[in-house]
Amino acid sequence: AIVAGDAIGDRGFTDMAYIGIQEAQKQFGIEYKVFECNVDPSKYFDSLRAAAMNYDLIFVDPGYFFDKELAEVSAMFPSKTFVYIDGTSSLPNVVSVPFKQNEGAFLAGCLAALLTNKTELCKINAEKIVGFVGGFDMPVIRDYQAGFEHGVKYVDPSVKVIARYAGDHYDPALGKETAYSVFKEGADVIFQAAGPTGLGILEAARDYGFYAIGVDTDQGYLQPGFIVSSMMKKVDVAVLDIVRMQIENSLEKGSVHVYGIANGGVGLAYNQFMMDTVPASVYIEISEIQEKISNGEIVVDSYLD
Amino acid sequence: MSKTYPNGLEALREVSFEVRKGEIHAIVGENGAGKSTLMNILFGLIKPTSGEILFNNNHFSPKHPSEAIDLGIGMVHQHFKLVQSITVAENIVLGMENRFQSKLRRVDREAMNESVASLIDRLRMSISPDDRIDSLPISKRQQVEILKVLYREADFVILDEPTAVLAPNEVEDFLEFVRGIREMGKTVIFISHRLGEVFSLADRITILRRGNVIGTFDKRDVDRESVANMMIGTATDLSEDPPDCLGNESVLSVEGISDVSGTIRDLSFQLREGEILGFAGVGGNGQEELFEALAGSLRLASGDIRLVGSSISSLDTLERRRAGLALITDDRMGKGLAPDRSIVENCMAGHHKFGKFGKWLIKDTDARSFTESIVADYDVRCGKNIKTAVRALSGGNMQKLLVGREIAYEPVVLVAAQPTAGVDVAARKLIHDSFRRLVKTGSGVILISGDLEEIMGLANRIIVLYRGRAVTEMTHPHYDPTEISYYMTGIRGAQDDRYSHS
Amino acid sequence: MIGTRTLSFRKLLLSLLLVLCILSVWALIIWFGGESPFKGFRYIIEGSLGNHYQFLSTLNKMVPLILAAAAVAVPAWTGMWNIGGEGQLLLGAFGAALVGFSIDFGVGLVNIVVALIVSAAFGMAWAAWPAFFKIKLRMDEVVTTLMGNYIAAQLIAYLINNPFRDPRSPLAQTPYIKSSFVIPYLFEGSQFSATFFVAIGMVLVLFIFRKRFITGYEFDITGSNPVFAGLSGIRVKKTKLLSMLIGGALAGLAGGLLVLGMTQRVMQSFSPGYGFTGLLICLLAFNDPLLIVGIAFLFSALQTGSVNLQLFTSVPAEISGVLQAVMVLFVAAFKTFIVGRREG
Amino acid sequence: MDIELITTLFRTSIRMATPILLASLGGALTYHAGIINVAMEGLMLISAFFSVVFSYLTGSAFYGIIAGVVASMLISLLYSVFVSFLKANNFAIGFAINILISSLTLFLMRVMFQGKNAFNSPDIASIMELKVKTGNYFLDNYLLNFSILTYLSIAIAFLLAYIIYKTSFGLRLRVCGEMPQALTAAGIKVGVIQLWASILCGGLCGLAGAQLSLYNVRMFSRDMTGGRGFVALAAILISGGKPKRVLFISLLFGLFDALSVKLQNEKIAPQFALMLPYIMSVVVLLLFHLKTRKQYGKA
Ligand SMILES: Nc1ncnc2c1ncn2[C@@H]1O[C@H](COP(=O)(O)OP(=O)(O)OP(=O)(O)O)[C@@H](O)[C@H]1O
Ligand SMILES: Nc1ncnc2c1ncn2[C@@H]1O[C@H](COP(=O)(O)OP(=O)(O)OP(=O)(O)O)[C@@H](O)[C@H]1O
Ligand SMILES: [Mg+2]
Ligand SMILES: [Mg+2]
Repeated sequence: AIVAGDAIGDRGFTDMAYIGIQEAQKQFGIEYKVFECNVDPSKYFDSLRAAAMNYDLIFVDPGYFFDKELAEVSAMFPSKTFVYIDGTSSLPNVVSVPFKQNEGAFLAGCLAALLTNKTELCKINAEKIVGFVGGFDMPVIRDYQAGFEHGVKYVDPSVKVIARYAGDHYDPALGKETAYSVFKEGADVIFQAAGPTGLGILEAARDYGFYAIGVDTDQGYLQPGFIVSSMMKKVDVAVLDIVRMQIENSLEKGSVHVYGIANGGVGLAYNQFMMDTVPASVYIEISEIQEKISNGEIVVDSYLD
Repeated sequence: MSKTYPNGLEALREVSFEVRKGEIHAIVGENGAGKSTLMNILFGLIKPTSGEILFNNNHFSPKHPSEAIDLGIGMVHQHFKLVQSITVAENIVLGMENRFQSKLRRVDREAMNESVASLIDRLRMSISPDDRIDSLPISKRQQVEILKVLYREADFVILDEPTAVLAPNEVEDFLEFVRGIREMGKTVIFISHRLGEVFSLADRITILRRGNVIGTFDKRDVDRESVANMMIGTATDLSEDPPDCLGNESVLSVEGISDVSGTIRDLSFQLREGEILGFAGVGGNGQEELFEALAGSLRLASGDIRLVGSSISSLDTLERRRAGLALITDDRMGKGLAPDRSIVENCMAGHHKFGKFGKWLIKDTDARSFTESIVADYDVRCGKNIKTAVRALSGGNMQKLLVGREIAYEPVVLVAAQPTAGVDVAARKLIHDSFRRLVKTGSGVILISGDLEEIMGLANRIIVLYRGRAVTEMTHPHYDPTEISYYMTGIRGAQDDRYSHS
Repeated sequence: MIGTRTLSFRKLLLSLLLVLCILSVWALIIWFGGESPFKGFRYIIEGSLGNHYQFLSTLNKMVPLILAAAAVAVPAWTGMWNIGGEGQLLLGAFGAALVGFSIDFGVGLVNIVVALIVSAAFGMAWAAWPAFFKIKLRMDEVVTTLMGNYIAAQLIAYLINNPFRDPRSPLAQTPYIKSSFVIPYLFEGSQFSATFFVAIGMVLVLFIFRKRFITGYEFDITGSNPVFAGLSGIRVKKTKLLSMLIGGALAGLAGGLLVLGMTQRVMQSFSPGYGFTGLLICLLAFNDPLLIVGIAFLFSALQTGSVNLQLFTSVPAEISGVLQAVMVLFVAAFKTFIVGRREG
Repeated sequence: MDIELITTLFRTSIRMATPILLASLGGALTYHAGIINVAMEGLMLISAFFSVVFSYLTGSAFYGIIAGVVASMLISLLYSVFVSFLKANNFAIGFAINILISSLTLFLMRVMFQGKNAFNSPDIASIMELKVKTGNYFLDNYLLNFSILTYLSIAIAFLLAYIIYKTSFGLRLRVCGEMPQALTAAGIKVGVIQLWASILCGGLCGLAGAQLSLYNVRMFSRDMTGGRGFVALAAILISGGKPKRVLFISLLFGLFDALSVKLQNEKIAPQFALMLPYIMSVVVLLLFHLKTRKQYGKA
């Protein structure tokens, strides 16, 4: 089962996990259920408990929503396996699946910094400014921001980053105005990490004519030609992997499975939309940087820990 | 016609009566007899439990006032139904203002004011159609209520206690004016507790007693005493004289008070022990302000108020009550009671500050017995249930409750504004008697009333208020009603005022 | 109010009709959601009352609802509208957490009592400024308390993101409170704790306060007719201020109990709208403390029940909101007929 | 300040103000009729949803708006039946309707668009702008190129000022709020006046929702009204329901919204900037009260 802190349709980790578990059902014929908590803390404990009573493998997505409740419920069901998505937990019957979003965001930052210097592209202006727009102001999102800023500075320290928050994950109109404001201040590439609010940001890219970088899923199809790439966090792959391990009886309680650039758990979406807009030279540079992260040459800044 | 209210109270019991075309038909009865209930049924405001109405020989059972209005029935309600923030003219034409719609559905103010002004002129009233209601004194508001009905050219006019708040000279004009309506061929139902008015106006009189019709009589066949007896069931003495127990000490002295807005100006008087001091005047000449100045809810610009020697000007209402003041307001629904709360809760109010029912916890039995004694002493008809909401009482019974509660303070000074407005003869006597008993103990009473008969029958001394000033003072037994009403209306005394202040 | 009205056959009939109406509309919705209504009802009932665990969960979820409703009710007695329960609750929760993670008095009970007092004080403070503006300047408290919610939400978001952030969590939240501040669960496998008795205790205190205390009586009179109250020597402004402060304290306490008894930290999206649900409950309950408990129970049962419904059927989770709204609509409408209008 | 910055602020203000203005004009009508309408949030949301659905299906923003307005009016009708005829408490019904619609739109989205909390598509037609390029900077940036609903809403503000204070319906409306008994005594049914006010309010909230989901953005997402209905309520209460003041206050709120985006930087945490619109609404109310207090002295 999946116990989701938010609900399906958040265009983020819940949707990704949902895709993963559907795929797992197709491949392995498992039974599953998604428990949606709609960010209501009073439902965390009950949902976890109900899931643990009825299912063997419980994805807790994202884990950090549930720290305390998970500690309580996992102790009540020592035989069940809980999967802590997007972080690490030291509880005995919990498998941890941390994602290095800062590494992915770093690549997005590199892409943005490289693009804003390519003034020959039609949407790129002379100013060396890129933007970041977040939804809720919270540490995970700040982690995206930190990775992004590090990436920008790594490529070209003279590029300025304007970072703004819409303060809400569910207000696309406000997201759009925030992006508009950042764009008007000179940013021509904007990275968003804002859930459904981000949909408004992507729309702003099209209406006002700048490049946007999507987040979590491959969002290129939403506004073709304006979304140069997306920074993906492949929760679906992780879910599928874990289910496979469980079925193959190779899943160890307490194990940690890191998803980062190295194993393709996070990274940019190299899709048709990117091919169409991004010059080959940029593509090559990004690949080189990605290699450096994989082999540990670059250690990306993080807002967390 | 029968009506049983949802709370089980049987307000009307198979009442039947008939009104002839073109007559003035008075309905009299003590408080709570069911007069207002009956009229509200006729006007479609409430539905009868059983019974039927024939109007011009047609069955008629209005579900909403609009149906009654369509048939030419108009009603002046006992409690005002005026909108404060709009003008006199707007209030009057409300519901018909679309007559004055000009281009673009705009209401043509001038045409509207003109048509209202012509009606006002015809009736020789002095109201401007452009005044806002909240700037008018009570008596003027009553006139607006009446104008509303007449404006609709209703053929059948119901007047539920229209004169209760009018000054004597206004009453006379008003009665004249009702006669005028009859001359125009209209039918009038007239409700009043003042039998004098009833006899000078009505052609026939229907007497209601506790929800039953006692009978309908031709005016020539009955006299005041017999009607009063039939209303109440016992003989009563209607003539009164002021009490005689004046002491020498001054209990209240007011020295040159003026309020911030200048409605009362430089008012001074003394109240002695055992004295009832009457304030006569046409409504709106400073009575309300005088009351509020004494109550402590009006800011004074100058002057001082002393209660048994010590100044109370800077005290708030609670501290004044502690010092020995009690207050009967003229607006029982708005200021004197909490209509949605029970009788017990209304009786306790104020007294609870004196530790009568305990300091922290309410002693239920004390509250109950206190209330029951007021209800019994003042004959408040509430069907024995002191937990019913005050709203369900008739106007007069509310008033008795209010008076009872205030006198129960055993105050040093009682300020009573219109203490018998809308009260029947027997209750009026009851209230007056309680004032007399009070002054026997050495207390003083300030009686602010628009009812000259009441003041002359009760007060040892009368001060006439005109435009916020004391224009004259008379002492019992040298009262002259004509003289007083000259002062009240500014025919006397006002000239001096005009000369000295312009 | 309630005491003065009598039960009659008509009222009984209307009440039955009300239940019937709600149930049939519910049935329709569940059927539309793709499940047989009877099965649907069975899951809802089992999910809320089915076994002692479910029942305790229902009781436990009543705690914030009861107090948030009381936070609206007490000011309503004096004629004040407190729409700011949400903000007051957040502040109260933060207050409790602040004490809980930063101080320690050594004795568990002292810790808990101090934290709860601080939470009530924080809630009270957040109700104080709208009350003050109302009394001094006659500023509409509906606007100020309503806006206060949004301001409080951002303020808390700032505090838990910056100065009081738990550095170990990727979520914006305060550090966990110390274990000596935790109000322990009473039964294995359930979050039910003594907080429930605190909430019920508060309700009883309020009930007695209103019916038996002089000040409670003054609240009622002030709410019913402030001009009259003033003429009777009641200090109207003080009374209104006091009622608002009590309301704020109750909402703050709700937040404090949630933190000490359940979440042990304040995180973003701490309240799923307790303040507004509390307002609804209070309105349906005529501001009456005892009825609040009854209606809060219904709301809470519906919530736990719909979690269960979602678990065993394909009916989507949103249905609980729809069911709740239907219940409120009908109860609010029938109330007029069953008990009569407040206005008389 | 730099002209480009002012222009950006101005354009954002106007765009953010329009839905609030439309909704608060609608709410002003019920306010005068004696109902404080807390259902505006839900009314906007249902309209935002149906506007998007119908704009998507028909490819015409006009039909989208119509569908949104009709949906919002129907819910308003329901609201009015409960509040004006069944005499239920307006706060209870209002909040219940908000919960109902918030859940209902999610429910419908799951049924219609396969489990998404947000729905967007290039096939959603957006509301027209008054698109003229005159070449004059001032005209182009300050007066032209806004949604046609923006111009309409300003016209409606003046129209309502006329209706409320000059016409017969307006008179009855105001009486209905202040002293309904007077209306009954004059033979006019209070419920009917309130019904009309509610339906008109529904229509205007419908326009507000359409503006939000077909112009400000072209999509629907869960609870996308984001509390704007309550901000509109604040605008009404602050302005006493007077349309011209409502216009002024709504524009002010739009400006604060724009500023809350703009002001964020290293020194000002986003939370404090985002608080601004709400703090300012309290401050505006405060200033207004201080002003009246000075005028009339202490009461
Ligand atoms: N809404 C109501 N609910 C219950 N009882 C009521 C209601 N209105 C009036 N009554 C009761 O009906 C009876 C008749 O009242 P009504 O108002 O008709 O008296 P009235 O003759 O007009 O008296 P007054 O001269 O004092 O105005 C009274 O006993 C009163 O208490
Ligand atoms: N509550 C308020 N807060 C701040 N400013 C206000 C407020 N009310 C009015 N104003 C200012 O006063 C201006 C107009 O006020 P005015 O009283 O003339 O409007 P109005 O009453 O709607 O006019 P009318 O009476 O013709 O309808 C507004 O545009 C605004 O600048
Ligand atoms: Mg550039
Ligand atoms: Mg009467």
